[in-house]
Amino acid sequence: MPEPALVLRGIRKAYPGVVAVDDAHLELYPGEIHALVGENGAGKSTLSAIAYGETRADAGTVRASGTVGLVHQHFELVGRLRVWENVLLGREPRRGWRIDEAAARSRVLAVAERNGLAIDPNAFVETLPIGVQQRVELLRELDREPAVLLLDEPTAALAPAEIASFFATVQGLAARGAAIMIVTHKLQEVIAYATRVSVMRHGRIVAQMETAATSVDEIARAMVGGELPSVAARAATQPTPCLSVRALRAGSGETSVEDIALDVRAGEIVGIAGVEGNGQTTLADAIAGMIPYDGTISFANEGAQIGVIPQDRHREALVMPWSIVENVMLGRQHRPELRRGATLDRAHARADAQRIQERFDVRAATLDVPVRTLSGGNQQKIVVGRALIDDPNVVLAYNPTRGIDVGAAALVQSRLMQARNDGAAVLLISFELDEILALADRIAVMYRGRIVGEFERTNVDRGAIGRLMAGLS
Amino acid sequence: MTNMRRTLAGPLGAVVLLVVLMSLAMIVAGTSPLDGFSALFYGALGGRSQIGETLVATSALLFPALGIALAFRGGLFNIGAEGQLLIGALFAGAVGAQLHVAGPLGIALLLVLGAIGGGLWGAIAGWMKARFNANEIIATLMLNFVAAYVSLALVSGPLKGPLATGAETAWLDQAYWLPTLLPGTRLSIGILLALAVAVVLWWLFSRTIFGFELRAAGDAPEAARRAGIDIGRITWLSLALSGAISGVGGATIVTGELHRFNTQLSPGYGFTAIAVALVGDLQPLWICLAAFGFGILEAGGLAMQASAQVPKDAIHVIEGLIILVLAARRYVAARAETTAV
Amino acid sequence: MAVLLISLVALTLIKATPLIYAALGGVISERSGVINIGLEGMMAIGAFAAVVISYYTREPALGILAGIGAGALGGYVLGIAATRFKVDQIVAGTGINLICAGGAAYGLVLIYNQPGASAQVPALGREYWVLVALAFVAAAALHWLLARTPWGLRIRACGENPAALASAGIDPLAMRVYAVTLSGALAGLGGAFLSLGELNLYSDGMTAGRGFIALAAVIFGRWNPLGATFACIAFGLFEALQYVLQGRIAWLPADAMQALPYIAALVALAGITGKVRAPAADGVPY
Amino acid sequence: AHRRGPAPGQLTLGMVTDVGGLGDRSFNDSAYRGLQMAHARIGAYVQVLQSRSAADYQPNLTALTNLHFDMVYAIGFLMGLDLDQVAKQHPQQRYAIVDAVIDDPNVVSITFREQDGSFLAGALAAMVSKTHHIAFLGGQDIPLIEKFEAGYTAGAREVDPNIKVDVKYAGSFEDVAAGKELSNLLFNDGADIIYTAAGKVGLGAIDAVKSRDGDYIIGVDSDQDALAPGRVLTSMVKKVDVAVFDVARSLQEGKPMHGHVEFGLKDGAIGLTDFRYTKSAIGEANLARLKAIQAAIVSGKIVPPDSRKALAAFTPVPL
Ligand SMILES: Nc1ncnc2c1ncn2[C@@H]1O[C@H](COP(=O)(O)OP(=O)(O)OP(=O)(O)O)[C@@H](O)[C@H]1O
Ligand SMILES: Nc1ncnc2c1ncn2[C@@H]1O[C@H](COP(=O)(O)OP(=O)(O)OP(=O)(O)O)[C@@H](O)[C@H]1O
Ligand SMILES: [Mg+2]
Ligand SMILES: [Mg+2]
Repeated sequence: MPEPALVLRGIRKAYPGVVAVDDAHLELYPGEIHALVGENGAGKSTLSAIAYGETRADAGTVRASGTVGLVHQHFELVGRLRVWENVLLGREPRRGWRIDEAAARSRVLAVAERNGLAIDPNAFVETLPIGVQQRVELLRELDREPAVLLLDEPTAALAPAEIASFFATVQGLAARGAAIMIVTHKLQEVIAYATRVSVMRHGRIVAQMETAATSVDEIARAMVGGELPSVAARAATQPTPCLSVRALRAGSGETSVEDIALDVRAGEIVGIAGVEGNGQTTLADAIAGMIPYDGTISFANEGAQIGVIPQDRHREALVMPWSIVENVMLGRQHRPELRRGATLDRAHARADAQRIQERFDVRAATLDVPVRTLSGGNQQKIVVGRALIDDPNVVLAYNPTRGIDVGAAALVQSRLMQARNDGAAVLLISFELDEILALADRIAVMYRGRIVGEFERTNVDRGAIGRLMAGLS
Repeated sequence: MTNMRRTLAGPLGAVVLLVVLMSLAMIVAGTSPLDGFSALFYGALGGRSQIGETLVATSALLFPALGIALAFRGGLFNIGAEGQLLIGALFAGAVGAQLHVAGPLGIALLLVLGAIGGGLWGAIAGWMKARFNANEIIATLMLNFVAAYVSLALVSGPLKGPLATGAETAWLDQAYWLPTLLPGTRLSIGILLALAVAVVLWWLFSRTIFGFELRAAGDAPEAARRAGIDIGRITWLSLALSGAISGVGGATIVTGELHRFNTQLSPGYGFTAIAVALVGDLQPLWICLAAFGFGILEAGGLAMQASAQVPKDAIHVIEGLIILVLAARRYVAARAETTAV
Repeated sequence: MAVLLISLVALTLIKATPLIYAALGGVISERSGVINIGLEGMMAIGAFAAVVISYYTREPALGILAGIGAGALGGYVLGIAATRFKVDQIVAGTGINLICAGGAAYGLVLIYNQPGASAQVPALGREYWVLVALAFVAAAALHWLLARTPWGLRIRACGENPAALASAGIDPLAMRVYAVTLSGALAGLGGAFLSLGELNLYSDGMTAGRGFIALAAVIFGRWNPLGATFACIAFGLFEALQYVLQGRIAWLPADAMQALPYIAALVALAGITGKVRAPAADGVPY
Repeated sequence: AHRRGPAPGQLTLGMVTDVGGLGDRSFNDSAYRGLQMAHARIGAYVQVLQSRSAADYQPNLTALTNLHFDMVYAIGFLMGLDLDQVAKQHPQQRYAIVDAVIDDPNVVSITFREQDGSFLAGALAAMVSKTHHIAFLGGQDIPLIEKFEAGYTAGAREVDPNIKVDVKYAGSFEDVAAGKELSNLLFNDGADIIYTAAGKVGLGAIDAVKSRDGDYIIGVDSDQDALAPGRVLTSMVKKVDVAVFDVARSLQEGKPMHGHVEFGLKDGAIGLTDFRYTKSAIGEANLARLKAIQAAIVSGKIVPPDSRKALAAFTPVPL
């Protein structure tokens, strides 16, 4: 075997109330794609940040034979700068005092081409869809020719086609001798693209396997330390009209929607399939009443309760410096059971938070820690738990399992199914076709702001959906 | 090393650092630190009338500091407390000098007028923010200047007291004077009102739905909007309330101490109060403590100037240092904790 | 009429100059993510230091340099407090204002043994027009630097998303300290222009809120050097107009006229609705 | 320069400035000079407290009272109502107030007839002006400053009934630069003499006139002639120092003053400086005429107006 490119020995990192990483050992070799998997809060991001040198370990050593690059779980891009500015920030080509813009653009194009990525170096990052932003993140690291590249959940927001091309790039990089570690919750990806996989649990690396010799189930069992919860069964329901959208037109520009007609009935899950950036956000915002629209959005019963799982949990769903208990009250502050006159009933809110913690297995030191300190997946569980806790008539779920581990994802899916079985109308917007296929009673495909096809669960055609999503009819 | 860090980190460390810095400032000025400090503390706390002056300053700072905290909690940088205080005082003074209502009702009327005046001034900025998304830092700042000039124009013109030699209204009727709290001093019961406001604010922030929505709007505006909170309403309401609290502060200066409106009734309480609010961590009860600390400096500073020849401006330097040191102490403490595990 | 127009223009430029320097400082600081409430204090300490050094050296040019240096020091302290010590930026700026204004007042006592105002010191003569012109050059230069150079790109990135800068291997905290120091230097220059360019002495309160006006100009100018300069000129023009109109409109008292520039600013503030967007990480500690 | 507290038996004098503060080269400074005179000539121990706001007046007065000074001076009409209160609370403490009349047995009230001196300044300006256009620059438009404005304008009309008198206010007593800017504006507009009654703002006006031949500033309160020799036509001096010193001396001599003492032209406590840099520019004839006007004021033949309202009713008195 060649010399390892990165060696982690006895790494430990404690935060108040939790040991995030505990005596972890890991070696990465040039040319390998190494998957790091584990439950939410297992310590994957923390370990990556330590390997990168961004977080200081309490104990242990990190040794790297060359530059280390890290693509964060949350993008670290500057939205109001152009692509080339983001990619070359800190390494700008110069001509005298000024930046040589022409050279910068061609350099970005060259790196992109070498790695098989298509990009417009002049575009402003904030105008790009998430998948393309991910490419920018990757380009920034690729430009530095890292010997070791750490990728923290790079595919969480990507559409299936984007994932394939993403891994093509990564494989090319590995073939050129880079050592790559990729954190992910999508175990199929692990099997399909990684060479080895390490499993983290409670801060420790508990298993290491060659992917050729393992399976999704075995990895999942190692992660959870037991069997996976199975998704709740689909019960027979008598769907009745609930949410009805007619001639909806909203938003502007690329993500506007037009001429949308959609019914979601009580007791069914309607899935919206589509590649990100085709108007799903606009549709969800219109239904949630967050943006103005033309047309009608009506609910069968007056004062219908809507539980919303927004797209961006950091910005739209949570108050990051607040405690779990306070976040559980957010949006529910006027509910009769939570209020006593002009004041809030904190004891009740705490009980709710406890219930969510139990139902969704939220891993947190206490219910009073700021949600900022929770791992991404645990934050998402709180968002989902809060949306479902009041038994809403309508559930608006936007990528509800993004960034959460397989066990928790199964749990979330179960809860959505249960809500449906109990008579809620569930609108599920997801970029994961598998998720939609597993949960939805009916599927609508969105492309360029319109609904271009509808399928009943009984006669889905995966291929047809895929073609519609890609704009082919 | 670790031990030293730990000591430095505690509030004790902050105090030690401050004393050292202040002593240095005094030595530069040619005053012995011993004289300086004894003058400061004697001047602030050395007797009934000294304590009275300290508490007068405390009360004057507390109102605007609480008002500022309310707005800041809602994510709105209200740096217009000075103008709001002035307009509140103007309302109280102008009406008090013209209209005669006897008894506690009269005093209550003036305080309410103060709240209305300050509230109105705050609401202008709030409305501009809600309606036009106008930056509230700038709006409140500009309104300070407008308040100063407009009130000056009014009290040197139509509202000027018949006997006044300066730009001020007539004396208020004795019936309007706030009762004295500490006999023999200028300390009025206004300070009790300030403390009551602090308690109400504490309750508002920590218990009520409005406080919850206010904090949400301040800490995560988009999440708050999606939680069904009307951000526009919170914006103008919190700026109006914030201004109202400062306005009541202005009215208490008028009814409690000056007994008339004068354009120069505040030496910048509204600005110092920003520091008070922030040193008090935007927590009403801590703000009370911070206001007392600054009250000691304001009152003690005067005496220091009188008996130890330390110019009054030295107190500003000291106040500035205190703000920086106290604000930094939390960081130092946090550092000590993480590195000392 | 022509004379009036010329003095109106001269007055506008003179009024605008110290504001422009301070506002440019504000732009740099805010583009890097630090709100510099301390501009007022940095102007005051700059004005004071300029006078003191000119007093001792009899060399006004050295005084101007000292003003720049003193402002920079104020900026540096704010920068360190707001980054390394994680002090809230508004708190730190408020503290700096108190320290600078108080320190200058105190300094008058120590140096001139007389509170309130300094002695008259050697000041710039007609050369001060150079400083007026330089303000505009500085605005154009800063605009170019921000837009075209690596330095500018990094400042902008720092104010938008310091984490991105950190990912690029540059310490955003150091960047901010550097930007705020520069900001203080410019504010100090603005102060020195007042005390040694326009006048020849330091007097307590002579900055008279100009630092705060500059802060407003930063926002009116949408965080852009040229925009901020334009805002300063507009403000200077309104002040100049106020001066000129005073006494010509019989029914309007002088004090009410003095509120005119500020009311104009408020109206303008409502007028530029919606389009203003601060740097994303402006005021957000890293 | 380490200063100590008073020696036993030393006469102790305290002073509270108004918000203008020391260093205004004017009103407050003049009062302070009176104290320094008392220090130099009768060995008094002297202490000054400056005020930042109206709210500081009472605490400052009270602080000095608590330190048992023999005499506490309140400098400025702004403190009138405050001193009244403090004086009533401390009947055994002696106080003096400048520019306001307080009816308390333990308070000496010192006032000046500023309009008389301003009248002379206006008359002189009208005689010297070549453009028949002069100006007044005030700090803030408050009643005290109005006295200066009204007296000045009336004096100018006494000499030249058709003279143009521009009036502007800086809106501040501190913004020195505004003083320069406004003065330049007034000069450029055709005025060739500006009378300033604006605290530190006047310093800016004096800086402005330095580079302008043929134009003049008239200073105020203190003798500001030397700040720009030859360019400051004269200063309308209000000898607060003399008054302050007189009060101290009378106390030292065991014959303390009481009640309201008004200082005017005839006491020499109000008046113009001795034109030491500008005598030739003014000319003997004008100086003689000025003397005649002064005599008319002292004799009561001319009564200078002390407000804009009184000014409107003023008509030049033929001499
Ligand atoms: N800055 C912090 N302060 C306190 N606790 C933290 C901090 N960062 C992480 N933690 C805690 O450390 C643990 C590990 O977190 P980490 O983010 O590494 O998990 P993860 O494996 O990446 O999870 P996910 O899959 O949800 O992203 C969690 O319990 C988390 O709450
Ligand atoms: N502060 C000002 N406000 C308005 N106008 C001014 C100001 N300063 C100068 N000007 C205008 O500019 C012209 C030329 O200015 P000048 O060179 O005399 O400046 P100065 O600073 O007064 O000179 P010095 O420094 O020698 O005293 C003035 O006559 C006037 O019209
Ligand atoms: Mg993670
Ligand atoms: Mg000059």
